Amino acid sequence: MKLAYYPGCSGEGTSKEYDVSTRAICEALGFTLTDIDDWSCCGSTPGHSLDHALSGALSARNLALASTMEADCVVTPCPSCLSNLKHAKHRMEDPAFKAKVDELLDEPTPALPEPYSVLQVIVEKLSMEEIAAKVKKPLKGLKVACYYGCLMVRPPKVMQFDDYENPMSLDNLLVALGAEVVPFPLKTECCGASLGVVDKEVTSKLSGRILERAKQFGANCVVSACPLCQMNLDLRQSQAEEAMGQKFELPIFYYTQLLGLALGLDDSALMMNKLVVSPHALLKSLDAPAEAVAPEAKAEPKAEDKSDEGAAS
Amino acid sequence: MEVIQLDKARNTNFLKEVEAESGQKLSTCYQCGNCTAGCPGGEFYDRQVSQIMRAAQLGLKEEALGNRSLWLCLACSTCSARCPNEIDVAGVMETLRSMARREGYVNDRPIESFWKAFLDMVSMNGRTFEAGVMADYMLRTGRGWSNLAMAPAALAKGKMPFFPHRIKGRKEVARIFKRYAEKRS
Amino acid sequence: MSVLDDKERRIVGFLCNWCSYGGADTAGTARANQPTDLRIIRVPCSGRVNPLFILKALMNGADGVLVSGCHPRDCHYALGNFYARRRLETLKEFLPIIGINPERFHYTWVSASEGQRWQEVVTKFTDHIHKLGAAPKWSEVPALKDVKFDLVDAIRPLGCGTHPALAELKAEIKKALPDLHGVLGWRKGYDAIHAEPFLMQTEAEVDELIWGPFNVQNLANFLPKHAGKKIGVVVKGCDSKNVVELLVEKLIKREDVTIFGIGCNGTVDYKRILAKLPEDAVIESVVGGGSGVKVTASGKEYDMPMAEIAQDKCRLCVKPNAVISDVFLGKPTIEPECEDGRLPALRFLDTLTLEERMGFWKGQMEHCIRCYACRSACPQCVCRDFCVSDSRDPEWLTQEDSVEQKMFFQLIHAQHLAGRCTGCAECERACPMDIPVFALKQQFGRMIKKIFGYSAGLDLESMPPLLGYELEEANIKERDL
Amino acid sequence: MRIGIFVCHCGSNIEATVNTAAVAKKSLEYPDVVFATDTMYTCSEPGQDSIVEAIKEHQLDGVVVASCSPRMHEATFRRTVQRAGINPYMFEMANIREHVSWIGKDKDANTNKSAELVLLASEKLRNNRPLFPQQFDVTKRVLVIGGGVAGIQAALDCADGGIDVVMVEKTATIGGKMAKLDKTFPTIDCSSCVLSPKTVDVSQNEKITLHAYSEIESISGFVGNFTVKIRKKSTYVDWTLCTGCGSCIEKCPSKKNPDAFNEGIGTTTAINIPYPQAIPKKATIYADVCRKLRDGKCGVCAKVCPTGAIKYDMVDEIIEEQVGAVITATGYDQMDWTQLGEYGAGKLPDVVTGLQYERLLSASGPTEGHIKRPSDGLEPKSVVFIQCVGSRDKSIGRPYCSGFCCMYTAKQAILTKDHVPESQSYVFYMDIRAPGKMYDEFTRRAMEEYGTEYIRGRVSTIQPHIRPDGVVGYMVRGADTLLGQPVEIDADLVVLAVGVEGAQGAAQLAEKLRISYDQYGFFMESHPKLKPVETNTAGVYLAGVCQGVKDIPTSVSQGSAAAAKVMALFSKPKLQSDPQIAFVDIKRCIGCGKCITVCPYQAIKEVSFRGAPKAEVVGTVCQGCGLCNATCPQGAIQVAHFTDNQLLAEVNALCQF
Repeated sequence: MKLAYYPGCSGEGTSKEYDVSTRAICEALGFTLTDIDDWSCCGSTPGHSLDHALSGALSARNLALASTMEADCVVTPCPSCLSNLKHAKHRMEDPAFKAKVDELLDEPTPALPEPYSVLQVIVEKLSMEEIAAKVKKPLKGLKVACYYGCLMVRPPKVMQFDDYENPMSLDNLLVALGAEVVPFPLKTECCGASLGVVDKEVTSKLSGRILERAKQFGANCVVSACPLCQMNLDLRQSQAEEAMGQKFELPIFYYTQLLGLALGLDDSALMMNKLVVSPHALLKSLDAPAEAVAPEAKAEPKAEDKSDEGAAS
Repeated sequence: MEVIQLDKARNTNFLKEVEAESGQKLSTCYQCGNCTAGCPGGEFYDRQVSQIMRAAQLGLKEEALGNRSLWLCLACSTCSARCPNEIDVAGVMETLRSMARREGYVNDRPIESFWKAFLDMVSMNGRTFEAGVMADYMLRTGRGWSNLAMAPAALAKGKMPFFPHRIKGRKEVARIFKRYAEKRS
Repeated sequence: MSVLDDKERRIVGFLCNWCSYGGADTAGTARANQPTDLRIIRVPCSGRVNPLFILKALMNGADGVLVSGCHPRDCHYALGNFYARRRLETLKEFLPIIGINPERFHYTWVSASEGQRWQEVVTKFTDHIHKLGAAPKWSEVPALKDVKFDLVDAIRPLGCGTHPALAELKAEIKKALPDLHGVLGWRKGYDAIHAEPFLMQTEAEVDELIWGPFNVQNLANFLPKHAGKKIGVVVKGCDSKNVVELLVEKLIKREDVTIFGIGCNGTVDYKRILAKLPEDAVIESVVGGGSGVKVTASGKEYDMPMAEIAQDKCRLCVKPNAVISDVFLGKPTIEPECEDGRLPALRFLDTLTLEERMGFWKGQMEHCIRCYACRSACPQCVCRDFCVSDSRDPEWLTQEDSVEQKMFFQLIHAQHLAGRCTGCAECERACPMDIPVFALKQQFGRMIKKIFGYSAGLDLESMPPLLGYELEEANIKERDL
Repeated sequence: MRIGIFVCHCGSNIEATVNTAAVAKKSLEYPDVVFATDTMYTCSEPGQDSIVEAIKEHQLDGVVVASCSPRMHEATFRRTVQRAGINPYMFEMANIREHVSWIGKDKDANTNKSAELVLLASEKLRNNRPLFPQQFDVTKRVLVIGGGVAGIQAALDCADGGIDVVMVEKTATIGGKMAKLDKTFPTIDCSSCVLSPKTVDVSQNEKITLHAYSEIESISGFVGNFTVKIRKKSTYVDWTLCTGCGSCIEKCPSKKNPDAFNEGIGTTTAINIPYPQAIPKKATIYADVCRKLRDGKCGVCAKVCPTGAIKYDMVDEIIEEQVGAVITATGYDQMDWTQLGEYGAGKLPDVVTGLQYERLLSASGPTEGHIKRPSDGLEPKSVVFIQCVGSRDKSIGRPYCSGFCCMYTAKQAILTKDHVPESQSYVFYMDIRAPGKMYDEFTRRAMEEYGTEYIRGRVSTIQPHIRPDGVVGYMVRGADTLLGQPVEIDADLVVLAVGVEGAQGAAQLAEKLRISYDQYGFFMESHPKLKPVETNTAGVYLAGVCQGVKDIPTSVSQGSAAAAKVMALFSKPKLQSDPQIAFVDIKRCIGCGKCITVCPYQAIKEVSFRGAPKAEVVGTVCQGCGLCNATCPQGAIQVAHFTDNQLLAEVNALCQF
């Protein structure tokens, strides 16, 4: 499957490891990514907070570029970018809004393609059985809290992905990879990322609560699909620890890193060392037992998959 | 607190503007408070979402626009997702925020400075660039030094390149901003 | 009475008593403001609404007609609206051919509790009718005169030779004759190009039987008259479809009828033969052979290829062999693999604007002499002496000689045949004034085909679509205004 | 004809926006109209008298009243003209109130429209013919569908009135939802103690035939003469032999099945009697969980049954009953609240429904009346009640108030304090709806005497967390809108007041009965105010929540009301049929049978008339829909009062080129 890829600005900076691992796993799973040529910033939260038409124009430029490519669909790893792109696409269905956006652009927009998240494409195009069958190194020993954040599923009418109160796509994926998924009631709670820079107080408290609850339910790491969430929970974990008065020491993985790990990709593709809260001790603890069962690893995840799914449902 | 002369203080045009701009019908709000209940920012607000909705319903402009909450809204849409009356509350908040800016209810708020810093960077380069945004923001506001504490970690991990990636079409992006600025003035 | 000039349009509503009339009451009780144009006629059920009421209103000056009933599955009479849905949808699809904008007719479902919905329906429909403006009136549109249609090419070879199986057929009929009241067939008529239907009851009469391009009459037409008797009939492919349809409608019994078939190679349009002869020529003999006939008239010989004289329907016929028969003789004619085609009049109408179509029919109806030959020729017109066009109760038509009355008779005929017409086009052949009345039936036919995928006269197990319903109609979608 | 026109002012209801005098004046120009006037209130006694007088004075033989909807007063005026000696069907109404004066303020347009509607009516009237009803016999037995408190009341009242009753109950026991309740508001009396005498009455009353564990297969016929097919579902126990001794239940090895009577709280055996006071007190085997029926291995119950009542080869049986009227009392079910992810989607064990909580409170329930939360048996000290779960919520398509939740929540809060004195209850509410007798006082008691905290606001989400002592708590995140603050409560147990909808299967039953129902499965009454017990299908009546949400006393009242309607119906020696039915012009009929094909009621049969087939209408079966009329090509079958000529007269009055 050919995908037009919108990496998003953070992929060039704070979430380089997300960008790199996304590219790697897509290749491993048989998706061909082609970057949208000369893509520009979607405007992020500041864009739509100031003006919908401005945000719409910034997103529309990129979707218009993508529409000229020969691809099955347009994807981005970043939920924040996705939210902007999708909102632009949906709002542009109103001719009055489209006119406003067109006024800001060099030329009127063509019919825009519908953008999707890389995650949605993976979980909807591949069955969990197919993914489990590709696992080389089951993530046994990882107790994961799946954190989806607010943008991935909300507002449901626009995002059209998964259950907006209790999404399960990451849970199912991680179970297929052989990890243990802990119950986690704060899956879609907001971490406060959009105020990260300007209001440390708000952000640390909201992030702190998420980390605290993950720890309570026995997680030894958190998995995220959002660069903003990941940065907040990882880079700012010390601030959250300060605010909550306790230590968490929870590595915050991108799901793409764990997927890559399970598929047996090189660390150069995973960039685990980019994570601020070091995952190395945790990952090391996995290695020993994993190697011991390696010969049967292929058959095992399936059986485990089943029992875990039963427990989760 | 003072007594509001409700018959005189109400500005029904304001209500109509909010409804037109947000596309939401505020009379369907029956003040159940679910937006307030689920709002992650609520504990930091000076006026709760449901109260802002009430103020807008009544056409009380000052109460609806003159608060800090609008600027603390995280745009997470929890309120919209759980509203029993299908109001896009987050959309109303965004509308009010935009109106507050236009009507001069906000000056030099740090968040707005951050947005400006961010968008200036996009306007110049076509993409953003965290180090630049941060520096600009701190210069504008004299705030944000707490973020510096994070900088070494980020730098150490190679997460903050010092130079922006400039795209070929940056002039095209800049024209978007230029037209936007012209239209607004 | 007239509507308030310019302020109102003439809009007629047919509302079922139980749901929509109640819904309109509910809207009133809630003081739901509505435009004043609509005049409501209360009926027990949307199933009571004969599509002809709607045609009557639209023909007589209504600018819009709205029918509203209970929601499907919620009919007070359980099924009425299911039937209504099929009939009204078919009508809506039919309307353009007579030059009426189908948007002037809308049908919908409003329950007794849906006052607000009723308000929306009335407001939107009225606004829409105002946008469309006043409906063109029959009295005002210019009549389209002297219309000539192009001859259509035949989709298969047509022939005129003596059928090799004729002798065999006669033998078979003679064999069957003792058990039958008689067998319907054709014999030579008053001149060589005219055949006439007759009932063979003796072996001598069987010897008079002819088969060939002059056997134009549809013998199925005579079967209901002999209902209850054992009777045989010789059929062309087209005739056999009417036999099927009569059987489907239980107007004749299968055990009573013995069907004899031979493959048909097409029949002639007499008028096309006569047109090739001098006006006072007397036809002396006709010899058929190969792909044409040789006519001798007033001592002169004329060669006429079938390509020039065949009936339009034969040129496009895809069922030249009997679709049902007890005795089929000779080799079946090769059946072309394509859909039934539009006859020239329908092709022509399809190229016209709505107003031109109205003008077309106006021009045609000016010639109509109200002889009802079309009705008499139609094998499915089984009401015979009890046709509503002649009746005072019900009084659908007056005896006034106006274009509207004459057109309305054609609409009655076409509507009664919707889903039942097999396309034999005998109505048009029989018309002494050459009015292409079959186009109306063919329009219904193709719409029935489009909506229900149904063609009449092919399947004994089938049911004409307008006498049935489905809980969920695959091709009928509820329309928004 | 001599037609009289009466244009009603309806006080100012019509007069304010229609010039009624002008309408009357205009109508004098219409054919056959010899008299026209406008009157203040035509339906009042003087108004009606003036019609009678005018008929006599002007020798009228037809009357048009232009006033409100015929659905409102057609019957009234038909009686009026009949009083003056005119056949009631020589009367027409023009609806100039609901369809004119109330929907627009343009007086000129309204006056013109009213005049046209009068023309329409009088043109139709000119084609009217006198009609006369037929008489037919009534089967004086009534079918009651549903054995909840409303159905029980209806059955007992009918039986008291001397009418034979057939009661059909879907489950194995009667008593309905009320049998599951612990106490009732506002009296806090024991629900089953109040109900039991009535259920026992049903079982002992010789006028009542009870078919429990049965469903309606089909209903045909018409008022006075319905034929009902009832499916008696297989219980695998011969109830004529079963004594209800309970030996089978004791010994049944399949014990871990969800207990439907206890709303899934606790478990039960594959063969069971739902609760100790069940009527009938007979055992039923549930095939899906019975080891013998599912796997063929077991048979313990047959071995221990002292009367040999167990019949593993039993099959469903269809029986037929003849009745003259039907009362539906099918009650309600809770909406599917597991679609609400924010409240745990049914996956949080200690988030229970109000009905489940009733079972936890009930001495006959799975915890024998001790409140223990399902996950770990902990006695809850902090209980949060959430109102309006799936009620007043447009976002999930449930805009309506479920009516009784405010009251039972107050009751449950009070009972919680009674059971666990050191507990604290919180109720999240939007509005308290307590308009019944002693109801508001009752909610005040919950607050004032029992210390229940009422918090005005919805709950956004319930999130489990683990307390420092390792116990799971439920963080209930809501808002106190009066305080203007988000609030959180760490609850041990959360009780949801789940909204109600029409019982499962209500829509299918409505289709069988040919009555209307709304999108929530509630049956439609004939008139929201004046005919709350009747339906639009003659002889079918409604009782209880199946018609709309209501509490126990109102359900009981409606049960009695439905019974009264049935008794009134049966008090007549014969019923009159509506003469607005189809009739055949036998001369015109060619016997093609198309009318027979389309008739929804099989009300037309083929007869032979002088050797030719003809259609004939069965007058008592025909409902007058007119489908045959619209189908008959030659117009030989016509529906009286809505004939082709009558409708054509209306069309022609409006459309004349």
